[in-house]
Amino acid sequence: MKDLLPYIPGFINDAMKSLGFFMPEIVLTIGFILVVITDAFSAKKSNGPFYLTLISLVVAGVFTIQQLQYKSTELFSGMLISDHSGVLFKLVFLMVGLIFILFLKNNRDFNSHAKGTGDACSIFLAVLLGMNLMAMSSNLLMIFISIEMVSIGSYLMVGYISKDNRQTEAAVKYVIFGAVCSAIMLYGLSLIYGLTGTLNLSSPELIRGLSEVPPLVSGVIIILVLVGIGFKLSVVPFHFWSPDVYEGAPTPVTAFLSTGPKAAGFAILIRFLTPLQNGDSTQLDNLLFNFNAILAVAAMASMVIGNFGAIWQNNIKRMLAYSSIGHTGFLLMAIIAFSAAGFKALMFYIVIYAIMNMAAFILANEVEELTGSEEADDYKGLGKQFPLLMVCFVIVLVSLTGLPPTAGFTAKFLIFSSALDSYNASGSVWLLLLMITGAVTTVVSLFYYFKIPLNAFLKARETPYGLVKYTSMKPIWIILSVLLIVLLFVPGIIISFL
Amino acid sequence: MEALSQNYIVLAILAVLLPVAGFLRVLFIKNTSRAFFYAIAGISASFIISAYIFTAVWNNQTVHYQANWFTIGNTTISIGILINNLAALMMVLVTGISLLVHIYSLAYMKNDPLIHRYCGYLGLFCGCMLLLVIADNLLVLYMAWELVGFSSYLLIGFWFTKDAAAIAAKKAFIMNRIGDVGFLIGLFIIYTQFGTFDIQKLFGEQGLVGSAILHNGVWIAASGQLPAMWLTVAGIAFFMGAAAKSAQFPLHTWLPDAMEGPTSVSSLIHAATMVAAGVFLVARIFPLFNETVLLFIAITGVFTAFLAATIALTQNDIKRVLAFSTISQLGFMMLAMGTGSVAGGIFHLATHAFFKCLLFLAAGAIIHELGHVKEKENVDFDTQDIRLMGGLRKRMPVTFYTMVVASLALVGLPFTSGYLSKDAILIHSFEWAKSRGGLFKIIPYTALLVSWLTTFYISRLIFKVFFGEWRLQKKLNAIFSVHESPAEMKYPMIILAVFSLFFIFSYHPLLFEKSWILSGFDQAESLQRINAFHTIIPATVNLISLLIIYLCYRWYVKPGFAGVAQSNFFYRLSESQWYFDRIYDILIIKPVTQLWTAVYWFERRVVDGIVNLAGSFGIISSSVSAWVDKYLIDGIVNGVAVLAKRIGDFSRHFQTGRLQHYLVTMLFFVLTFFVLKYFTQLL
Amino acid sequence: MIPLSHFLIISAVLFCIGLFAVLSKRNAIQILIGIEFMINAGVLNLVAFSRYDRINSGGQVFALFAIVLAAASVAVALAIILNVYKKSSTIDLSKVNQLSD
Amino acid sequence: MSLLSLIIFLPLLVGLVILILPASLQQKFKYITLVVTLIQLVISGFIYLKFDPSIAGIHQETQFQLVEKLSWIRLDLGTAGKLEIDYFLGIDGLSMPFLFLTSLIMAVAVLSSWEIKTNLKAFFALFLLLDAAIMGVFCALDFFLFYIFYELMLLPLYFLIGMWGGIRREYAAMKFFLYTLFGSVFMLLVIIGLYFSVVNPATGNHTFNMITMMDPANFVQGSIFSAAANLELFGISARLLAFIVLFIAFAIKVPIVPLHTWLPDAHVEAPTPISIILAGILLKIGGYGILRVCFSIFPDAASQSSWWIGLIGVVSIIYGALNALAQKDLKRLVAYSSVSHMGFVLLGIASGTVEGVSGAMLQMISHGFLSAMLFFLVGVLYQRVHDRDIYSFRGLATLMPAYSAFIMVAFFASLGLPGFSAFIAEAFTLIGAFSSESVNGWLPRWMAIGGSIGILLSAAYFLWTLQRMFFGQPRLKGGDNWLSQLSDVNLREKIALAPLALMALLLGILPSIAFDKMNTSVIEFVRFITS
Amino acid sequence: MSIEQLVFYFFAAVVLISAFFVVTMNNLVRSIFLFFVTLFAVAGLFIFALADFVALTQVVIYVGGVLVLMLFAFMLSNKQLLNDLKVVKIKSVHSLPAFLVALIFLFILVNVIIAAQPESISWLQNKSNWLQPADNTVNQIGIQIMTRYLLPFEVVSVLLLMALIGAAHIARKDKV
Repeated sequence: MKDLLPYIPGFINDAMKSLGFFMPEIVLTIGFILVVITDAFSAKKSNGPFYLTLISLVVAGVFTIQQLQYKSTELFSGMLISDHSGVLFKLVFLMVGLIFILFLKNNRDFNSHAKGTGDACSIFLAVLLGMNLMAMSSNLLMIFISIEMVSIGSYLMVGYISKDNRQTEAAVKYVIFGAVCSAIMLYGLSLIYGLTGTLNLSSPELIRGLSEVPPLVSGVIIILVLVGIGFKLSVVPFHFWSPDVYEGAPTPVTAFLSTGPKAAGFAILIRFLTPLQNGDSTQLDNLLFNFNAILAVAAMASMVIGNFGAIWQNNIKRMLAYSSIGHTGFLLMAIIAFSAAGFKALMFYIVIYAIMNMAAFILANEVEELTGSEEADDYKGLGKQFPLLMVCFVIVLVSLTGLPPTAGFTAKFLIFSSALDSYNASGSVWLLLLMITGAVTTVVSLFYYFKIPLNAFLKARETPYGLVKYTSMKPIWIILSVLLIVLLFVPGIIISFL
Repeated sequence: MEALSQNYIVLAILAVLLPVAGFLRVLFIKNTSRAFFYAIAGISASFIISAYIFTAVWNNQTVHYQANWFTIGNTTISIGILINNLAALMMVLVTGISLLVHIYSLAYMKNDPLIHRYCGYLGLFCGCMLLLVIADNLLVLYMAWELVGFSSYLLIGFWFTKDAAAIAAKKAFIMNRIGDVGFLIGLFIIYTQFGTFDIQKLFGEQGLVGSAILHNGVWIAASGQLPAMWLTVAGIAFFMGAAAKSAQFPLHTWLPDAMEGPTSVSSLIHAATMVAAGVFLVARIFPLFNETVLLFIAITGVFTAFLAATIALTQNDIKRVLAFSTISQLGFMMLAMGTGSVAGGIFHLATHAFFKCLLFLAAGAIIHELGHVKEKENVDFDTQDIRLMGGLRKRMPVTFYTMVVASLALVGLPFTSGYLSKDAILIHSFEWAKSRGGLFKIIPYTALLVSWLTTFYISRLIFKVFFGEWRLQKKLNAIFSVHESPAEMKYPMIILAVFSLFFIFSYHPLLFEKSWILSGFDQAESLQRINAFHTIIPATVNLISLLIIYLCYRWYVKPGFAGVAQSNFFYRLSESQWYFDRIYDILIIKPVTQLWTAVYWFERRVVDGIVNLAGSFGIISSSVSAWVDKYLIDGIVNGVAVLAKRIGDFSRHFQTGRLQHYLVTMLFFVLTFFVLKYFTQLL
Repeated sequence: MIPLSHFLIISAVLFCIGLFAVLSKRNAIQILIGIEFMINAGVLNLVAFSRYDRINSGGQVFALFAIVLAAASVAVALAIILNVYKKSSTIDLSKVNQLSD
Repeated sequence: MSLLSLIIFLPLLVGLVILILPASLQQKFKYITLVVTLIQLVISGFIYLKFDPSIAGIHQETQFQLVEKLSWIRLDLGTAGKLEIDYFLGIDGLSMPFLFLTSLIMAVAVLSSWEIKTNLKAFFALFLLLDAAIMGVFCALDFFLFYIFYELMLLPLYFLIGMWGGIRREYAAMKFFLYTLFGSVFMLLVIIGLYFSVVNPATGNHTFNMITMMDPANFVQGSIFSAAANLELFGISARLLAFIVLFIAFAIKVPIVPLHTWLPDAHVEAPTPISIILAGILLKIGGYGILRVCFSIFPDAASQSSWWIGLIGVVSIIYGALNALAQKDLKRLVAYSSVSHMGFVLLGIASGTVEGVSGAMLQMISHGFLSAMLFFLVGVLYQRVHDRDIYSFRGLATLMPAYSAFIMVAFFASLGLPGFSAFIAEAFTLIGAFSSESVNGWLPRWMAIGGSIGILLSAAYFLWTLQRMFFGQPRLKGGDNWLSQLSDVNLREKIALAPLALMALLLGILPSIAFDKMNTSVIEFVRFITS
Repeated sequence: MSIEQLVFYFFAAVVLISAFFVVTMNNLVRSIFLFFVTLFAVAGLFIFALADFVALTQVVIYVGGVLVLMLFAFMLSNKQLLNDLKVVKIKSVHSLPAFLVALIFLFILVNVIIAAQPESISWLQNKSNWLQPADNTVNQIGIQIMTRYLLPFEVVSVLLLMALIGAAHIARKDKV
């Protein structure tokens, strides 16, 4: 008791100082509370929570953008670190969040949900807060808590509507799978703590402690932690849940899960790996193990399984789920080629990926609302009936494939660039294999992505759908598709932030 | 002089272009009525120009003019005209005969609805032929060479609605293409070795070809060197081109089929001019040929002559007899070339052009008139079958007499032009063989034999057509009337008959050496003149020829000749044209057809198949991956279950939920890593 | 004093028992129990190590948070399981397999 | 805005305009497109006249003409240096002829688009997009830009084949797309590798400038594609591997045996205007790419692999021709003849001689005109009776004399009749191939002789078709019904065909109009790659 | 062996044996009650690590919260249970792969623990940092939570609120 007394003022001061860097999160928290309160006291169909959420997003966005200028700072006695990359991730989350909340607002499932969407807004804000914390965590405890926060929120969002047994099934699979993974991760974290005596990622004791034990020990422990992160990323072999969950979950939630938490997973992966990678590399190579080999195998497996698995699918959401596994593998390439350029490439890819994946799900949802089907076979002849929609869809799919004239190409290009650059420097054969796998799976991805235009434009349907109008998401998917083309020509508007 | 030369150049170009203008006209104007007028006007002008140039050039000067055509890399390819004795002679020959054939065609083609095309094609042919003759550049020569082939294709297939004509045209073009490939390979070698196509530079005095030397198996020229083999290859390649065009063995089979075209065309192109282009080519590039190639040419020539003559013996189609005769005579010319007598070859080319043209025109007159009969009497018979002719001497006297003159020239009896040129070749070949001795003697003796065979088949033709009774009437048991052909046809024939006599070529009826054409060319190889040959050979040839003519008269005119046994092997061999078409069919066409069928099969089944396999690779791999996703999980579990069955008995109850499949698999992978880690650490 | 490794081994055994439950049980609630065992194993580790960390008490605090989070997850998981039961009338997860390739 | 940008972006802009215009105007779209292509034709004609033939280009940036260089993307990538992507256009003797070819073929393709009846708006918008992309490929000197245009061609083609094509159009479109993408994805890797291996000496940044990539001095010491470092990947020299990858990417377009099987399918299934563009221009992009990229950037690897390329060329010539002989479908026959004719291009390029490369260039241009003409003619027939089977027709010459005349011109020009461009082109590729052994020892002589067999075979299949379909007594599968449908070529078709025939003839008689403009470049190119 | 050790191993034995039975038990209700025993025993182990507050929390949250929740859930989801408590025979431990995976995991983990030599980890050697049985951990944890771990504490509150709202939303009946 006495031992601690001298530290108390310091902690308090530190906490007070940190609040200044914590504005976006505070805003989100306040928003969360306000939404909870409003929801409790307003009618079920009230728009209040929605607008409150929107406002908190915007305000948080303003604060976050301000943070871009700040230097990297430790907050709350090393619980968090506010640095440039974290802020970028937070911006991505906000962008995804903004699209998501609009998507949710205009989604038929959510609108017709008897219990209202107010709770969804509050859960969403909490998840967003969790994601922000994930991006900033520099402490094992914070990592655990923030991941749990995002996970629990995600389980709730998946099971939110539970309109049929498919949705509940998705939710239960997600929750059990997630709980197992986080339990394994907790066990790993406890051992890291045991070996190093610290929870702080940036502390030198962490590396020292890990390098004192035999590589078997550190390797196993780190892998145990990576299970939890891998689950968030849905990287092979922790991907099994994602096709089922993505298929079963309400479409806006799927769109959100495949972008936001995934990006947060990358943020935390970088946080977690950075001390391990940036340590004394010679020592690491000797004492720890070669992460790159493991990550490379996982990345290649993700690309292969994701892309090849997607060919098989007829359900568009399931297909996109597999494709997002493939994209994760591709993104891992940038992690492996970790460097300044690699980070920029990664960020750029994540932004573009978020836009295009969101857009893809929005478009798939649009088609679903127009035709009532999620099956690729039912896209036959849609190009004729809904030219604008399908043209946008094609742009998005082209971007997902990574072909010009879309930003998806630039993104892919940058990843390849960083990989090759890193290869130039290191000569690691893994990178070469990764690039080849990436190139091959790009071709493969054409098979399934182009199933949609193939059906929509090249095939005809006997009985066209009745007269239906686009939902109010129309301006959003148009903007997103156009953005994908515009960003090819002026990638600077994103890159200048990086 | 310079200015005059300029005039010749313009004139020569005009001579080429005027006939072609007729062709261009056809492309745009479908008017048939005045087609002939323009065509004849064009060719007449061309003829007059040619004659004018001839008088100026012959043994006097060489007109050579060049302009840059295009530059490729650092090499400038020129285009130009080179009119020397050879070219000038050919010009006159071509335009003169063309003019006559044009006039002849006026009547011959009168009723054809497409005569404007006919005129156009003829014009194209004349232009290209003239270009071929005056080109100073092997590349241009080659172009003209193929273009005459093309116009020949058009003309053979002129009656394109007849399948036989269309097929014959195709055959002619493709066989010529085979030769052209040879020609082209020759061009490659020339260009690689000398870097130019200029005929004057290559083959003129102190030309590049002449000054190139063979040293240690290397053929060294100023601008490059090749292994010596390529000199021979070049010679043979060029000769391959010449052989195809001049219907030499083994590329001769297109010419008889080419008789499907109008007879006037046959006479102009497939007897007098175009087919002689091969001989012309050999003369143009003569310095290129080395001993080996020359011998090759000589042997090919004499063999072709023999082959064609034997075939001509038994043919019943009047045009085919003449066609084989043409091949045979072209063989003679080649023989002359091969034995080094360029002059003799060209001389025979000139004389042969006239009398063979005449033979065809006469045959055409007969066919034409019989065609009238066929049309008028509305009976169906083959107008070209000599078995259905006979006794036409009285009915078509002009045709008869002119054709006899031409036949005599072909046989080579004194006082005809043929006598001179044929003797030139025969005697020269004997002298040539004498100087070499040994087996080389087979060549002149074969030539001798061929000239008797020639006598036989042409006599048979004349006697069968003009003497005796008209077998058609007998066969159909009716009376038909046939009369002399109209003036447009008659007069060209008469003119040609005059040109088949000796005085056009030499003032001395019996001594070929006095001929002015021979004096226009250098004797490539000076052989020892053996006087005995100059008397013995003509005498022997002619005496025996007369005997043969008598024999034929006895056989074909006098009754009582039973005919040769048609089952005789030699007869069948001859009649079926030595089975060449059949052999080619079996040896070349069938295998090639099978080849392409096989290749296409390969394409579809294998190449495309592999690709489709690769394409379905995606599907296969996806099924693999789906298999991984779907069955590996089950599979591992089931696999372990099978193991469990062997251990215990509770495997039947083995049922786990799917979510747990996922977890098991996931952990399985994690464990795999752990185990790996564990064991690598132990290592 | 109890040696640290004994704690660790006990926790490892507990973890694996939990894991076994998770992998083998078909009843959703039993699976949850398995997960709780795994979490408890982690917590046990933390607590055991925390004995040597008087100043920061990182382990104990972490353990507290872990317990609280586990409770929250269980609450959410049970709510979802209840929903599954409502829709599918079963809590046997091996029968919940509509979503698959 | 300079001419090159104009020629690229004019169609793009008009394409957008067409998208915006109401569908009620759709009958006008073809005229709008025609006008655009005609303007392009005028511009490229002007460029042709203005082009200074005495400047070589190839590997000297200063010698390119109509250069436009704007910095486009500048990204600071940290350790990977600054990303330097330029909007860099320019032409030299190797690219200029293709501009003219493209404009002319595009105009003809528009004229043949009259047969398109459905969804005109989309068709012409995609058409113009394709037009812009192709122009861009020929003008781009920045590899990144080049790649973008190169890939940009794929999409419109996919839809143009897939939406307006024949019965198996989906299969054909997908096959085409996959093939080309397969090549180009790996090309992207090589491009990035080159980017990291090369620095712009002026700025010290890595660069995508193709011209900079051609100078070995600009390669970073020890970088992956540095000639000096001579690194190995999978046991092969990295430069050779990169060359092979790029070569395959372009060779798929050319196409070579055995990567050609997309071509018959795509050509047969594509609507006529697209067949025309495919055969007339797209295939040339492969050849152009091999010259501009493969050989220029990796001359050392080129000399190592020329024997194989030559062999591929000869095999393509003969294999394509033999397949053409076996075809019953006229369009398929023409497609296989393309394979055969493009084999000459490879042979000529592989010879590494001035004659060979000039011949190859001319062959590309000539084949551009001729194959466009052939496909147009097939389209004319198909449009009338919806049949292309050679055995369904006989004696067409009687029924359609003008059509037959055009067919004759196209066939004979294609089979290399002197007087037409193909002859000069094929002759000089073969001469180049033959003399190669003497000049630089790249190709053995038998390849030239092997290639000349192709000339013979091409005569065989074209003449056979001519004889089978056009000669003889008229006899049609469709009977009297067809008789009334088989009208002769109309004025529009004549207007489309005449310039093609005329160009083929003109180039055959006056090859200097092409050679003069590119000779300096070709000489420099050959000097550059063989030195 | 001291009393302390004896009691410790007793608790340890209770933990493992009861956990084992929880897992292998066929009867779900019994296994849930056994689970209660396990949790208590684990709490006992916590005390041996001088974490009395954690032990208390364990008992309160798990026994008071989780276990009751589970029972409720089980009973709500199993109407038959109300009729017959025996029910839901879980097909006994016939899942060999699960068993193998767990076993190998155990093998690896034990190996890891032994390889790590926990007794000799360097930071553990600082005896001044050891907790003493006399230390007031509740007090200490209280200060820590309000200072060093302030942020997680606050965040967890948000998390719990979210979980509460969400779980309530999902579990409640659809009514408009």
